Amino acid sequence: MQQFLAQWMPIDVSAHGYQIDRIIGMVHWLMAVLFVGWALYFIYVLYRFRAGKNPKASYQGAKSHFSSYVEVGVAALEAVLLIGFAIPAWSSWVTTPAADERPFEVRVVGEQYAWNVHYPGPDGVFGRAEAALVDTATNPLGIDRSDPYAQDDVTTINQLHVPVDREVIVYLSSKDVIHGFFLPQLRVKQDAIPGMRIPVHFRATQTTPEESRFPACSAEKNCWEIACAQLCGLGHFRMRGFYTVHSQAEFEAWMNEQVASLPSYQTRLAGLMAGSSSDSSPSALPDSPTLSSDGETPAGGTQ
Amino acid sequence: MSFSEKREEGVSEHDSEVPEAPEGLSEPPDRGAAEAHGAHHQEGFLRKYIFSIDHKVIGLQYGLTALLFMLFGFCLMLLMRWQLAFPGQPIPVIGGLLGNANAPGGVMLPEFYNQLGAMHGTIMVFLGVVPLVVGAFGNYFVPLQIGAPDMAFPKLNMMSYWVYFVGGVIMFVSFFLPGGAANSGWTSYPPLSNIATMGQTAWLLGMVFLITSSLLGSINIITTIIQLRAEGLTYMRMPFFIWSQFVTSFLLLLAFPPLEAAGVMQLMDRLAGTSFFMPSGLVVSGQVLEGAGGGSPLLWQHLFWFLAHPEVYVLILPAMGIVAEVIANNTRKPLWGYKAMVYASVWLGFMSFIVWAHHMFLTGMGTVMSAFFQTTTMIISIPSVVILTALLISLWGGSIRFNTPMLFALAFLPMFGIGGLTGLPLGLAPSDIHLHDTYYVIGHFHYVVAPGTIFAIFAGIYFWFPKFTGRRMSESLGKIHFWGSFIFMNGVFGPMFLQGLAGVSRRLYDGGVQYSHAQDVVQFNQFMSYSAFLLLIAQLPFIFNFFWSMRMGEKVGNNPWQATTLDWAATSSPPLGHGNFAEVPVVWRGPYEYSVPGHEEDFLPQNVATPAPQEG
Amino acid sequence: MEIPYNVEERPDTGLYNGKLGIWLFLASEVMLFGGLFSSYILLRTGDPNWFKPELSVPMATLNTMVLISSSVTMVMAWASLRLQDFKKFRLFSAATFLLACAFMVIKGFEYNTEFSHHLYPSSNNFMATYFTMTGLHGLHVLGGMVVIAYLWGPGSRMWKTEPERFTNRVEITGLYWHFVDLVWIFLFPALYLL
Amino acid sequence: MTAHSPEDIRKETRVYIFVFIALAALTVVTVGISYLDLSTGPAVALALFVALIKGSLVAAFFMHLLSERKLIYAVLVFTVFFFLALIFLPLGSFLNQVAG
Ligand code: HEA
Ligand code: HEA
Ligand code: CUA
Ligand SMILES: [Cu+2]
Repeated sequence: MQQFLAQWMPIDVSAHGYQIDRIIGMVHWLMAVLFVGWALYFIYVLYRFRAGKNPKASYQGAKSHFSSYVEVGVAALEAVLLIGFAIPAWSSWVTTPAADERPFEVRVVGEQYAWNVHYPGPDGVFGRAEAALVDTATNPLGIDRSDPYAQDDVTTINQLHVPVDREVIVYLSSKDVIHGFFLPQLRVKQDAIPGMRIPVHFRATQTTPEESRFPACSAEKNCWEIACAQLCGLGHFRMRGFYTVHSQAEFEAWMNEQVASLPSYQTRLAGLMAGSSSDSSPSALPDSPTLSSDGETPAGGTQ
Repeated sequence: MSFSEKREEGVSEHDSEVPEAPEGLSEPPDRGAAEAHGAHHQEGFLRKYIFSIDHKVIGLQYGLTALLFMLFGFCLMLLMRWQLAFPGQPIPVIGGLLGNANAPGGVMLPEFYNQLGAMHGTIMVFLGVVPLVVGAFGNYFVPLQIGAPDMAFPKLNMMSYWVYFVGGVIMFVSFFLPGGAANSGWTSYPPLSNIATMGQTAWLLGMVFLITSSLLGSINIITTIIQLRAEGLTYMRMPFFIWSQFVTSFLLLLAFPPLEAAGVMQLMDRLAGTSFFMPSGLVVSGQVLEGAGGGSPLLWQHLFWFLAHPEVYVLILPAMGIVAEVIANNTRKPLWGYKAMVYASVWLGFMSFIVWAHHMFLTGMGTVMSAFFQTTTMIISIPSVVILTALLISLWGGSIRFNTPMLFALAFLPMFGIGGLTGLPLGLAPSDIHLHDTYYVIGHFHYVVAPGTIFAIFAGIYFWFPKFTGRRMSESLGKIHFWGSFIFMNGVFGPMFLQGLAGVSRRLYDGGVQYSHAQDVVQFNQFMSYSAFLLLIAQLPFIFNFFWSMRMGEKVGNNPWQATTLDWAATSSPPLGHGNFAEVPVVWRGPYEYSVPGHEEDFLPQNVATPAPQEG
Repeated sequence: MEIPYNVEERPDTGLYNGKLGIWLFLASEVMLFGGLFSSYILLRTGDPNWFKPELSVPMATLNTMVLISSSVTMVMAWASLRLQDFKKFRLFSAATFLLACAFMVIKGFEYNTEFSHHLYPSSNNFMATYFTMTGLHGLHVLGGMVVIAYLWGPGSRMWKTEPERFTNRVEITGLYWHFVDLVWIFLFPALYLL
Repeated sequence: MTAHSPEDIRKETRVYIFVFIALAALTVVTVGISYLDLSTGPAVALALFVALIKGSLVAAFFMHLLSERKLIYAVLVFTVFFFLALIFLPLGSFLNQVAG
């Protein structure tokens, strides 16, 4: 069944995706068995008890209690699916990885109609961001560049880059209305709700093939995209972004390049960059001051 | 008092000066005063057909208005289906009539697409199906099937129709406001809806009217069922249709008010500048929004789905009721497991209040609450299985007549089966991660509402048409209608599951053509849209049949289907005024005593006294 | 054919139609105000910057007393009818109406003070909740006043023709009125005291 | 209501007066409590408790629920259940929110 459905589903390149696909497969088994079973019975009954052939109905009707077994069976299978698979899968889906798994953290902020991505940069700490500083053209995230933590922060629009084989936490929020952050191949979907900061996490198991990378990919078939799942206005249909899964080395190279092109960074933090060659994007300290103040501000919009 | 006298008295007009309190503290008409005025023998046309307080006229008013709205909702969808199949191409023939604000050069704008989508959903649900199944079928047949002269509160009944009508007019007119109709989906999630155009205000006002109307209607139906049942009609002798209306009315009564509260709050947000649903620090098109902030968008979702989940059972329960009636009649045997069906429907109604957040799994719900809502969602699927199973097993041993109402009722079973079963992967939160807000959801619920509920409505119309009019609808046209609808409904909705599995989002103006992950399945859109257009063509025989049969259909007696329930004991096209029955019926037995052993005819009506009345 | 059980009670339920109808209506009202209370609780727990300006507790206390008194006069009006004392009914229901007027006037003064302190629904979420809830409650009071006035005036003609039916109407109106009072009993601590 | 003698009804009216006095007294009590500087938890609990008593008095006597028919109770039991769902399930979801 899973293979059968997989014909239409996007490939799965995430560590947790098999749980989702497995549940989808199992439920569809249950559905298929029920449907086909009842449908066969249904057709048979319609044929056998048509008025032409069976002019006199039976007052009693069916006497068997087979149907009760079916009902109990359905209930039992649903219970198994629920307790055995769905609840544990959900629990792992919402449990953000602990700091010792060195999750890579990134903020994604939806806006009508684009995905803003905010990387903490080599220091691993998100700089301060504030609604009042937002400037659509130059500073869509409202990052306060005077904050020391913000100096090395990298931002992109509609481009999400993540390392492979590493837990990634995306802190989702939105500037204006509710959007739906959807990465089909990673089996990730989560509403981006203004005023809230919702973490989603995943671990990509494959790097994006060259032909599926923006801008090399052809729109026809081969892009790995960020789709918007939630109606967010007239541009909802074109709120399309791209994501790329890199190998660790490739990712670092990409990040360094981005950091290097930051104007503030070139002047002030050149020294720090020198020491960040091998494995220097340290995981964010969860208790770092900026981050927790982030969490406390209800002004979720643009932090 | 002779029967004709009773008729006149019932429709006489009187105490029109009674002010109706806005909360619906209305009272039944004051007959004493009428007699004091001297009976008005020539009650005016207005009183008889427009501001009628007769449940049958009101039922027909509801029915016709709602059918027209449904057709309108369908036409909105056809425009959308054109755009989905041929994105960016001018709409043929009527494209030019839509106006430059909506479709310059006949090419639909995304703004307009969103208006059509939101209004299609709203109109189908609140102006089409609910008024049909509750307002029309409920009003017409609840009193008839329980042997009552009318609803318990006839004036309230009239008010409920007119409040509905006003709500409908507001919704319709909103298309002509600057910025057009509401465009934030039928779910109207803020903050999008808070910052939307004026149409949203109209939508909210319209909803307040529609909710009020349902509320008045439900008070009436519940009171009628409890208080006006004929002698001998115990609860367990009520037709399943009555049970379904009974449970449905409780859902309307208790689930709708929270959305009314939410509607008032959203109106306040839009008109008085409050921030119930607006968090602080929103930046819309580069501008920081003024306002107090601190509100919560999720609050709306909770209040909305608190209504809207029970609402979907409002759509399906009466449909199941209609199907049960038709199946019992056309298998010529009692329903199998009637009691189980009754308990299941009560259980369904009860549970439907505590599953709502399965629409909100992806709003950041933790494990505990998601486990709760997944569990309740799985539990609520069981009573549906029980009811469907009972209906399916009822076929066993029957002598099945395949007339048009029966065909629609039979088709309901597997179609609802598909729709219901595809609810299961949505109800398990992990699989909902992939399927949420995709066409899989659209497919799921259309299978339950369109080839499900709409088929049940068609079954009901064909089945009860002789009761409205004294004539039968044409069978051959009916069969064309059935097969056309059956095939094309599946053509529209079947491929949606594949699109959903591929991850195509819903509410996409271009149907997703830009997305790579949609490429394998977007080409289905043309096939689906052609099916939808053909579906419209398949309705033409029905529309023709409907009006033609009113005048020219085969004349039939009171009980053309040899049925057992009390509605068939009333004269066909029963007299207006509070008086449905020539003599007050007394009930002797359960609702579906077909093919009773030892009885020579194959049906034994509820009101016919036999030598030894048996326990029901 | 008459609609049965309009005035007399149906034996198996022990109710006449109107009474069942009004209780159903009140049940739906519970859910309406329930939605608002639920929102209030959520907004308040969810907002760390929740701010509640001082409202006039004395005025609200006075209003609570006024509304409670009007409930008593309402129930006394009904009791008078059951004792066949139409004069007293008139007296008590006039008192009810006047007390309701007093409630609305005091409420008006309160609103006025709030406006003069530049407190509007848009000021913050507390004021928004406050105005929405008290406003909706006020509309209910107003609706009740219309009915009470009608039953005091033109509607009371029915006492001569159908006394029992009239008594039922008053009972139903009373049930509604007490419910409005009951809502206030919860609004008062929720909005003014906590 | 039919079976009530005038004597009964007069008795009832006396009860109404007592209830009125109780309500007035409880109003004073709630206001009084609000001037005690209690912390939020106890303050809310206490205020709601008093309001609940007052509400019950109104419902039981003025709305004569005490002597009402079973059917009405049934309607109200359902309503109370759904009311509680309406209050507590959204609250539960808010408290069980994934946050980061
Ligand atoms: C009438 C309407 C109706 C009905 C009855 C249902 C019934 C069910 N619905 Fe559906 N639902 C909707 C209307 C309906 N729904 C709508 C309108 C939406 C979308 C709203 C929006 O977002 O716009 C929705 C969305 C929706 C979601 C949210 C999806 C999402 O947004 O991600 C979920 C999730 O749990 C869900 C679940 C269910 C379940 C478990 C049932 C169960 O009750 C189903 C139980 C039934 C069965 C299990 C079938 C049993 C039958 C057989 C076994 C017999 C087979 C017979 C033959 C073969 C002859 N529904
Ligand atoms: C009861 C509810 C209901 C019904 C019946 C329907 C019926 C149909 N719906 Fe709809 N639909 C919704 C409720 C409903 N829908 C909702 C809630 C949404 C979501 C909106 C949102 O996103 O916010 C939606 C969205 C929706 C979409 C997705 C749009 C998008 O996401 O962008 C599509 C796409 O194809 C669609 C198609 C159809 C079609 C082809 C029908 C057909 O089945 C219609 C068939 C209609 C008929 C057969 C009626 C015929 C009428 C007559 C014959 C009357 C005759 C008149 C007289 C005799 C006077 N619907
Ligand atoms: Cu953003 Cu849809
Ligand atoms: Cu639902």
